[in-house]
Amino acid sequence: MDNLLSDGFGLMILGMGFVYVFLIVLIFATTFMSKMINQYFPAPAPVQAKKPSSANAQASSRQTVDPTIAAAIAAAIHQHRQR
Amino acid sequence: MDNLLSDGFGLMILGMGFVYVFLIVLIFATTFMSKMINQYFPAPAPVQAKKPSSANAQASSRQTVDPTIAAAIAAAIHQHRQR
Amino acid sequence: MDNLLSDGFGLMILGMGFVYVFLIVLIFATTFMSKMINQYFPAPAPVQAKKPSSANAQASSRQTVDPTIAAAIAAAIHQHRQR
Amino acid sequence: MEHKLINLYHDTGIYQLQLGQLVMIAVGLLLIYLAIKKGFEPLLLLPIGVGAILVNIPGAGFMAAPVYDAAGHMVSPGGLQYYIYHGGIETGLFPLMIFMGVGAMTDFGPMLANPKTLLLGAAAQFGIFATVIGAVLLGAAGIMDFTLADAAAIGIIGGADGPTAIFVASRLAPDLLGAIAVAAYSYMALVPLIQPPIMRALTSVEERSIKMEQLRPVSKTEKIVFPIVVLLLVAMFLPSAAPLLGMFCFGNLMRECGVVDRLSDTAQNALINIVTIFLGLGVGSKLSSEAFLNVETLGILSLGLVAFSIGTAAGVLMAKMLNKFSATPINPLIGAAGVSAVPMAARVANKVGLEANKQNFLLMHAMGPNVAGVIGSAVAAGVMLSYVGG
Amino acid sequence: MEHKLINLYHDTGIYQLQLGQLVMIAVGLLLIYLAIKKGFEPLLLLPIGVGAILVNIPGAGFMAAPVYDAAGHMVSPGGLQYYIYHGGIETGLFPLMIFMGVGAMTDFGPMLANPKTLLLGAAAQFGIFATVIGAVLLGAAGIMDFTLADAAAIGIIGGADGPTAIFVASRLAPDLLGAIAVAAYSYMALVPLIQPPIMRALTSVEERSIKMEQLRPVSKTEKIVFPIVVLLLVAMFLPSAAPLLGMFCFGNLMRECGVVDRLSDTAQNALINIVTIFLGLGVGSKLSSEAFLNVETLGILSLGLVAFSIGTAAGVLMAKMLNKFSATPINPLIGAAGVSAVPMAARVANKVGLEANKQNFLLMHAMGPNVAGVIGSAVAAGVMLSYVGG
Amino acid sequence: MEHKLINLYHDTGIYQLQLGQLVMIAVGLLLIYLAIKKGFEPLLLLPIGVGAILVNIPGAGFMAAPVYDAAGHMVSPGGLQYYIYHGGIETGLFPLMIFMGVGAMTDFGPMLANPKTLLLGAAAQFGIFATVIGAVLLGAAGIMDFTLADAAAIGIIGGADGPTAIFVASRLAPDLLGAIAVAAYSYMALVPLIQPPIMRALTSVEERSIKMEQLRPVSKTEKIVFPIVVLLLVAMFLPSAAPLLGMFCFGNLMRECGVVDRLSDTAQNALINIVTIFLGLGVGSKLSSEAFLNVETLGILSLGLVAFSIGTAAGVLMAKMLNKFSATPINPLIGAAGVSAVPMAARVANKVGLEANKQNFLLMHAMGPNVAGVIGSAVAAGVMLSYVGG
Ligand code: NA
Ligand code: NA
Ligand code: NA
Repeated sequence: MDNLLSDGFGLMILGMGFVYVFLIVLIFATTFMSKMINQYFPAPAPVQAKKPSSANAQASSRQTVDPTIAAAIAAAIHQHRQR
Repeated sequence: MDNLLSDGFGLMILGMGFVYVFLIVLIFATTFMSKMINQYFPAPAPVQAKKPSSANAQASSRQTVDPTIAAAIAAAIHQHRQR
Repeated sequence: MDNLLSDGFGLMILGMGFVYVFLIVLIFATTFMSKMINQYFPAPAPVQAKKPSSANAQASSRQTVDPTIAAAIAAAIHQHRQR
Repeated sequence: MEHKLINLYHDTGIYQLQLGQLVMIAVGLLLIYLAIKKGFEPLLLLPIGVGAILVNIPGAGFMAAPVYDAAGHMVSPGGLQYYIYHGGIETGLFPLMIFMGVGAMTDFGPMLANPKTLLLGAAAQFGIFATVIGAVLLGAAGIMDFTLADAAAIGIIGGADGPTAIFVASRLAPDLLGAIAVAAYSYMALVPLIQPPIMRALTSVEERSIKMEQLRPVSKTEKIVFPIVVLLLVAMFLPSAAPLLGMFCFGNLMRECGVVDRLSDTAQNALINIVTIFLGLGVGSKLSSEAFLNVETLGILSLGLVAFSIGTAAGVLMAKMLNKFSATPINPLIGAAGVSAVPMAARVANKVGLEANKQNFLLMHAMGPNVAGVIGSAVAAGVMLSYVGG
Repeated sequence: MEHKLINLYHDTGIYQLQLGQLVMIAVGLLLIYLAIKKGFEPLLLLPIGVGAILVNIPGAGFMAAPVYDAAGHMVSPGGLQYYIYHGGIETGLFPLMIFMGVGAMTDFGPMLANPKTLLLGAAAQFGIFATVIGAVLLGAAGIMDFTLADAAAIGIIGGADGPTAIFVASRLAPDLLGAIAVAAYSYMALVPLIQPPIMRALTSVEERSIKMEQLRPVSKTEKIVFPIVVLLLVAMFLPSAAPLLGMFCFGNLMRECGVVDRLSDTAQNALINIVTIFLGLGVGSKLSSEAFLNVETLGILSLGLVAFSIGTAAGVLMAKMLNKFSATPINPLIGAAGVSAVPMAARVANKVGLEANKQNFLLMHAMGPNVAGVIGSAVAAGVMLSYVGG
Repeated sequence: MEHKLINLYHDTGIYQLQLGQLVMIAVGLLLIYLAIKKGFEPLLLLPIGVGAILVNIPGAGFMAAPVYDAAGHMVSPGGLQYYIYHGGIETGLFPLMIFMGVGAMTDFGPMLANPKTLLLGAAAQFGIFATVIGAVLLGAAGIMDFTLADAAAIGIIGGADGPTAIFVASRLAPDLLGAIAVAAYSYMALVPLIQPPIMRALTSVEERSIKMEQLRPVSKTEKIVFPIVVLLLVAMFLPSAAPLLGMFCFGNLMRECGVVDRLSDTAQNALINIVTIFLGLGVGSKLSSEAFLNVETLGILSLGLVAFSIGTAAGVLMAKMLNKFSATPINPLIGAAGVSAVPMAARVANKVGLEANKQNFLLMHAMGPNVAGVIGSAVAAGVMLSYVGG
C-alpha cells in the first residue's frame, strides 16, 4: 500500500518533470528551427493565410460563394456521391 | 426423412409466425412512438421533403442546376479527385 | 556457382522468350478482338474523347471552367470535405 | 533448362485446366456479361464473376492456404481470395458492414407514414419458408442432398436481400454460398421480369388503378427514434437477428441523427464500396466446379425462382386483404414490393401501377413495404439461425 | 416442434436478460441521447452507445470468440465486436490510425508562431498526474481496487484526448477501458461547462481582457520541418511515446508537405471515419455490466472530472506566471486550452475572453496551447507506459 | 524511484541508439527530403521514409511481435509495423490492391489503337533479365551473396513498377524488400534524368523528329473486352502472373464497364490511398540497419540503375527496328516508354520529342508502350515466380 503511494508520487514527479523537460526542449528546438529556416530558407511570401483552419475556410467560402452556385455545387456533389 | 419434413414444416410455421408477430409488434410500437413524439415533441416543421430518396435528389438537382455549371462542377470534382 | 550462372541464363532466355510470346499472342488477340467488335458491334460514336487521361481532363477543365466558378467549387468541395 | 521449360509448361493453364474449371470460367464470363450488358446487379455480380474466373485458374492459387513452419514463420503466403473469404465472409464481417451501409442509405419515412405496410413486408417472407419446404421435399425425396440447414439457406434467397442471404448461407451452408448468392442477386435483377405477370394475374385493372392517399409528413425525431425501437425489440425478442438488424439500425441511426454525417457518408460510400469489392471476390471464390457444377445448383436456382414468385404473390394477396379492412385505400400492387429487392421492387410496383392508370404514382407508397421487407427477411433469418443452430 | 418453440423462447432476450444487461442497455441509450440531443462528441459517443447496447443483448454473441476444430477449421464464427476489439483496439491499431488522422487535421501554425505556449500545454498535464495520485489514494485506502497501472490509465482522462486515453487504457487497464473512454469523451464534451467557472475564479476581469499581439506569419517550411523535429526528439528522449507521436507527426507531415494531398485527404476523411465507426463499436464492447457496474466506475467518473478541473487550473496559473515574465502580454485564459480537447477548449477560451472584452479574439492564440496539449498528453502517456510497464 | 528514473533513462533513444539505427534514421530523413523537396514519387517514398525512421527508433517496438500466453490471451500487443508488414505485405494483399487501383486508373485506349506498341513493352523488359544476369554474376563471383531468387527479385526493379517489385520481392527475397522498393521508386522518380541521354545517344535528330499518325478512335466495347482477353490469356498461359494481372484487369474492367463507377471511384481513391499509406509504412519496416547497411544494398542500387538503362535502350532499339518494318512511321523515342514508370516515361518521350521538333506531340503515342510495359513486367514477374519457385 505504501509502495503503491510512493510509486504514484514517483510517477507524478517523473511524469510532470519529463513533460516539462520535453516541451522546454521542444520550445528551444522549435525556436532554433524557425530561426534557421527564416534565415537560410526565407519564404517567398507568408503562407499563414493559405491554410486557414477549417472554421475559417468555411466562413470565408460562405462569404465569397454566390448562394445559388453554392446550392448547385452542393446538389452536384450530392449527385456525384450518390452515383 | 420424416424428421426432415416435420422439421421443415416446423420451421415454416414458427418462422412465418414469428415474422408476423414481430412485425405486428413493430406496427404497434411504431404507431405508439409516432403518437408520443408528435404529441410531446412536435416537429417545428415537417422534414419529409428534406431527406428525399437518392433517386429524387438526383432528379431534382438535375432540374435546378444550370447545365454549364453542372459540367464545370463535374470537371472540378474530377480534377479534385485526380489530385 | 556454374549452376547459378546457367540458371540465370536459363531464366533470361525463358523469361524474355515468354514475355515476347505472350505479348505477341496478345497483339494478335487484341487485333482480332478489335476487328470482331468493330465489325459486329460497331460503336454508335467513338468514345476516345470521352475518357481522356487525367492530365488532359485537368487541362481541358482548366480551360473551360470560369475561374470564379472554379474557386467557388474548390471552396465548396473543401467545405463539404470538412464536414 | 529443358526441365525448367517443361516445368513452365506444366505450370500453364492449358496443361492443367480441367473441364470443370473451364465451365466455371465460362460461368464467370456469363455473370460479367449479365452485369455489364444486362445491368444485372453489377455492383455484386461483376466482382463475383471476376472472382469465379480467378478461383478457377489452375495453379494460380487464389484460394491457397498460407503455410507456416513450426516456429510460426510463413513459408508460403495464402491466396488473395483465401484471405478475403476466411477474413471477411466466413466471419460474417463483410455482410454486416454492407448491412450497416444499406441502413445508412435507407429512408424509413414512407414506412413510418404508413406502418400497416409492415404487414406486407411480413407476408412476402412466405416465399422464404415455402422454399424451405420445397428444398426439404427435394431432400426428403432423395432427389437432392439437402439438409435442413441447406434448405433454410436456400429459402433465404426468397428474402431478396443479398447481404442477408450471404450472411445466413455462410453460417448454415457455406458450400452452397456461391450458388445461393448468385441466385439471390440474379433474381433481384430479374424482379422486373418475374413480378409483373404475377401481379397482373392476381389483380384486376380496377385494383391496380387504386389511388392511395398522400403520405403524412414524418418528423426527424420519429426517424431518429425508429431504428432504436427496432434495435430494442430485436434485443428483446430475437437476439439471433441482432447482428444483421443491429448493424442495419446503427447505419440508419447514423444517417438520421444528423450529428455524424461524416460517418454516415463514409458508411454509404467509401466503406460499403470497399467491402462490396471484396465481398464479391470472396463470394466468387465459392464458385468452384465441385461446389457449383452439380444437380443441387439447379435445385437452388429453380427454388430461388419459386421463392421470388411465391413471395410476390403472398405480398399482393396480403395487400388485397388489407385493402378490404383498411379505412384508406391500399393498392394491392405495393404488396409485391414487400419481397424487398430495394428499390427495384418498388419501381416495378410503380411501373405496373402506371400501366393501369397514368396518374397513379405508387413509388413512395411502395417504398414502405419495400424497406419493411428488409426487416422481415432479417427477422426470418434470425428465426432460421436460432431454429437450425439451436 | 414444441421443443423448438421453447428453444426459440429460451433464445429470446426477454428470457435471458439479466438486470445488469438491462442497465447497460440503458447506459447505451443515455450515451446515444447525449450524443444526438446534447451534441456530446457524437462521432465517438454514438458508436460507443450502440456498441454498448449490442454487447449487452443476451445471446446475440457480439463478443463471442470463434471456435476452431483441431484441424483449424472454423466451427462457429466469432462476433463482430470480438473481431473489432481484438483486431483493432487490443492491438492498438485503431487509436494509432485515429491519431494519424488527427495529425493530418492539425495546424501547428499558431503554436509555431508562439512556441512559449508549449509551456501551457505542459502545465495542463498536471491534471493527469494529480488524478493518478487521487486514484492511488483511493486504491491505497482500500476504497477501490486500483493498481498503479489502473491509476495511470485513469489519470490519462485528464489528457483530454480520446485516442491517447484509449491507447493507454488498452495497454495498462483493458478492463477499465470502457469507463475511461466514456469519461474522457464525456468530459471533453463538457469542457464548455467545466472550464469557465474555474477560469473566472482564477483570473480578474483585467487579466481576461488582456489583448495579445497578432501572431507572426509562419512559413510553409517551418510547418513541414516541425513534425520531423518532434519525431526525432521523441525518438531520442521517449521511445515509449513514439507510436502515438510518430503516427501523429506522420499525419501532420502528410498534411503540410503539399506533395501527398490525396493521402492526407484520405487520412482525414475516409480512413479516420471508417476507423472511428469501428473504434466506437469496439470501445462499446467493454461496456459490459461486470466491467462497468461497480464502484470503480464511479471513482473513474469522479476522478476524470477532478483531472479536467486541475488541468484547467494548472494551465491558467501557468499562463498567469508566464504573463509576468513575458515581454509580450499573455492572456491567462489561453492556459485553459492547454488541456487539449481540440478545438473545444480553444473556443471556450475565446468565448470567456469575449465576455470580458468584446474586441478580444483569443481563438488563434488559444490554438497554440491547445495543440501543445495534444503533444503534452502523448508525452505523459509515454512516461506512464515506460514507468508502469518497465 | 531513482531506480525508475534510471529505467526511464535506459528507455530513451539516446541510451539505446546504435550507430546503424542512427544511419537508417538519416536514410529515412533523406527519403523524406527527396520526396518533398525533389518530388521523388512522394506518395510512396514519404511513407517509406517515415516507416524507416519509426522502425529504427530503439525501444519503440514498431516491429515487435505480439506475445500470447498459453491460453491464447494477449500478454503484450505487437507493433504497428509488425501488423502492417505481416498482414499486408508478407501476404501480398497490399501490392495486389494497389495493382487493382492502378488498373482502375489505366486507360488502354492508346495501346488498343496501336497494338504493335505491345512489342515495345516486351522489349523494354530486357532490362529485367539483363539485371538478373548481373546479379547472378555478382553472386557467382562471390562478390555479393545473391541467390537466384535474390537475383530475380533485384531484376524486377527494371520493371519500373512499384507494386510488382514489392510483390515479387516479398515472395522471393523478403530480406531485400526494403532496398528493392527504395531502388524501384527512386529510379522511377529519376526517369527524367536517366532516360534522355540514352534516348539521344541511340537516335538521330531525324528519327526523334518523326511524326506519328493520329491514333484511331477506340470504342467503349473494345476497352471493356480487352481486360477480359488479357485475363483469359493469363489464365491459359501463365497462372503465376494471375494474381498481379488478374487484379489489374479487374480494376480496369471496373473502370471501363461503366456500370460500377462507384466501385471504380473507390478503387482509385479511398482504397488505393489507404493501402498506399500502409504499404509505405510496411516497406519502411524492412529498412532496418541489418537488412540495409551492407554491400548487397550497393549492388542492388547499382544494378537497378543498370536495369533502367538497359530497358530504355532495348525499348528504343526495338522501336527503331519496328519503324523499319512498319507501314506507318514510328518514333523510336516512344520505345523508351516501354519500361512502364507510368506516366513519367511517356512524358519524357514527349519532352525529348518536342526538343527535336516543336510540333511533335508524342504523349498519347507513348502511352501505348507505357501501359504495355506494365503488362510486360507483370508477365516477367510471373515467369520468375514460376521458374524460381517451381
Ligand atoms: Na425481404
Ligand atoms: Na492534453
Ligand atoms: Na515494366
